[in-house]
Amino acid sequence: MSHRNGRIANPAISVAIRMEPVVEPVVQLTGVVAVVGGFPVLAGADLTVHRGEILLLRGPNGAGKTSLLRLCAGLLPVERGVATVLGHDLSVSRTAVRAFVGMLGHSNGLYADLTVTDNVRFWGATVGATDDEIAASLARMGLANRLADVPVSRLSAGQRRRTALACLVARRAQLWLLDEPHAGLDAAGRDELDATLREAAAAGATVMVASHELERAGALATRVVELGGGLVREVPMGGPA
Amino acid sequence: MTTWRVARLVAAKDLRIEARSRVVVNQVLPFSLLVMVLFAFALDNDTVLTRVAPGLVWLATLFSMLVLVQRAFAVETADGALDALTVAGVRPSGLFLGKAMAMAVQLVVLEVVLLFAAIVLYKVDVGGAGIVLLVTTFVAATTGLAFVGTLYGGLASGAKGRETLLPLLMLPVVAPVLIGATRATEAALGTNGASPSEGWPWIGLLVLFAALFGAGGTLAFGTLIDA
Amino acid sequence: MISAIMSNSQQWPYVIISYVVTLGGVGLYTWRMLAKARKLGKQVPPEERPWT
Amino acid sequence: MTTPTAPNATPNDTVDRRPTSTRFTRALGFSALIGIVWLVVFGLFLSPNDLEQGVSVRNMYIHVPSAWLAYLAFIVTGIASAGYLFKRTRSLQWDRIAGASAEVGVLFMGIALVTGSLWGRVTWGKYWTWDSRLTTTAFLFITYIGYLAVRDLGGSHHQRARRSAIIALFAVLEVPLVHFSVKWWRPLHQQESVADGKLSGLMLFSLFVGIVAFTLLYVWMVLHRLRTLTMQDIVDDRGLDVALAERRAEGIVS
Repeated sequence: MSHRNGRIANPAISVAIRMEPVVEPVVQLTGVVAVVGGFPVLAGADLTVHRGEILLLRGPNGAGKTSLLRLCAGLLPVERGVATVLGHDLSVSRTAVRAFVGMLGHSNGLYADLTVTDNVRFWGATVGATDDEIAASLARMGLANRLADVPVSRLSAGQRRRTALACLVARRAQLWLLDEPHAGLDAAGRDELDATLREAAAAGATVMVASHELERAGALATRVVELGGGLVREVPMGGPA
Repeated sequence: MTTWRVARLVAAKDLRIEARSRVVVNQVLPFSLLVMVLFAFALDNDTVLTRVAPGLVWLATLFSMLVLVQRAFAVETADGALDALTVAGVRPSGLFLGKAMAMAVQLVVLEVVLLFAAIVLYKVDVGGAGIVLLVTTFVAATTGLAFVGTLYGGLASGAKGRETLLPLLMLPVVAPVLIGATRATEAALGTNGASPSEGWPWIGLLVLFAALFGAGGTLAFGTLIDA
Repeated sequence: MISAIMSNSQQWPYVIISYVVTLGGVGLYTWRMLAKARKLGKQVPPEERPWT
Repeated sequence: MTTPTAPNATPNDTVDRRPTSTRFTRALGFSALIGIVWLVVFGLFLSPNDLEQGVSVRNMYIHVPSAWLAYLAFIVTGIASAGYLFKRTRSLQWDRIAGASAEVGVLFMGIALVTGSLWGRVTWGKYWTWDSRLTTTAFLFITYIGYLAVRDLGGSHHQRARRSAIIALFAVLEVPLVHFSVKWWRPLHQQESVADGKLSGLMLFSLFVGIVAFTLLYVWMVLHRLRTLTMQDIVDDRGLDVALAERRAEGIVS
């Protein structure tokens, strides 16, 4: 690891996206129903997301925010309706889309016994990231310091969240799906997260964020939708928060 | 990424986790040695012990393997890493082969330690003509066990009651390995006057077993872990 | 074929138990299966059953 | 299946009391019942004692048919699982056939193991012997109990179907491996215990009655079980429509 002890001077260079192939719209859902354990978590959701958007999903607990993100990542089967993500029809195959999607769920997906660097290297390697790109991802989330060689099991919740975000950055995905990404992060971490997401969108990624922190995420978002009862409703910008 | 590169990546990751956590060395190995000592208590007869030593080595391997498989998939499910691997579009075939490779390395270490335990505790003689057969047996049997362990471990990993489901599914399937590896090891060690030439047909069975479950697991793993 | 090692009168209990186990097992399973079918039948009207 | 309809019952009552019955299954069930009565009459009373085995030969008339059926059931499960996995024929019906057949197969295999060891106790003097056929049967029994456990793991119908079909095919793979490894392990296995040509006409006829009766019984049980499973899936699916409506209403309120 060449950058292990050094900091990257300009963090703004660090968010890179693998753009091939370019597809519009990035996400298109029509009447999508998804079922978990017999319960319809999505009850006929319609949604279109375009490239470069930062979309905020809001709504009460159990509205279907997490499920919508998991469906877009190809984790939930489409029971009814049509879901097309990055040009792939999810009813046909839920696997093809996955190489281009990065997801941060409630859990971090980290290996507790491995160090921060090990984790980021592993997740970066799943998309063939170079050493430089991995170092940049660590630096982007402020982890290119003494934390880099600490096992994840010894980190605080906020530091783990940062590590998971660094893994996500290293994946250079086209579609970023984040479930409550601000939860557990300290103030500096939140600022870095927001900056990272803006950079990603500017670089051509599409970002979908489910969040309870409406003020924070609302300032970040370019568009807001409201979920309720497994359905999606458009919220006009500048409308009631 | 090709299947093979995923496999190497996943295997290296699993072995690094073991190198950092030492769960197998500090917990599974002592457990398997304890099993060997308990066999001696239960059988309570030196001649019998020497005679049944090959079977006991493989039986202890199977029991320890249950723990090993649970551990290999607990690592993946503890913080949602298996989900993340699925989202990341990591090829399931590569994931299967990688986890099986890491499992095989850990199993071989375990088996060698158990063989030494048999030499020390059960007065087993190793050496001479049977050594080639012995090494071949270990390689072939371990490969088959690693494939079956990964296959059923992956299936059970997302399930409620996985601790009880795994032995129910896995132990009947590995019975041919237990029989084949035991006979081949007996032949290699000359237990009961067996000669190495009697062991080679069993190697055929072990190789066939490993090939069938290796191929089947590579094809089916993606479906089995898709929760 | 190995000859029987018991007299005929000693053999009868084994035979009877076999028949009882078989018929009892089949009967018990059938009874439980049909009870379950009856319960589900209340929720699925005849016109929805593909076989009617 | 055989009880006549009570005179004051409307036809609808009959349908509700036996929702998985059709004219065909009633005829089938009736034939199976007649067959079983015949089997008991021939097996226990009309057929003669064997010259060497004595009375215990009567065990054969139920043991052999149940073992035959158990294997038939698992072959059906294997074929139905392949039918599901093969894309052109993919249908949940295959999956339900596989499940119904495996369940009935486990029942008959349990019966075959019990009657077999009782028979063995009489003829060989021991309940169990490490014969390859016997051992394979025992392993198959455990394996299919595991298969039924996998069917209950949850998830959507198609997830259940895919997972269990794969496990069923691995179980099919396991049968020859276990069989041959046990055979090589203990080469001196028991002689074939039936059908070595010494059976008298009436004995053969009793065995024949047993096989026919049990096969009819198997088909009857699988049909009923299949329909029960189908109703279960229908109930689950309809639950979805109700739940969907409720779920959408919850969205409108908020």
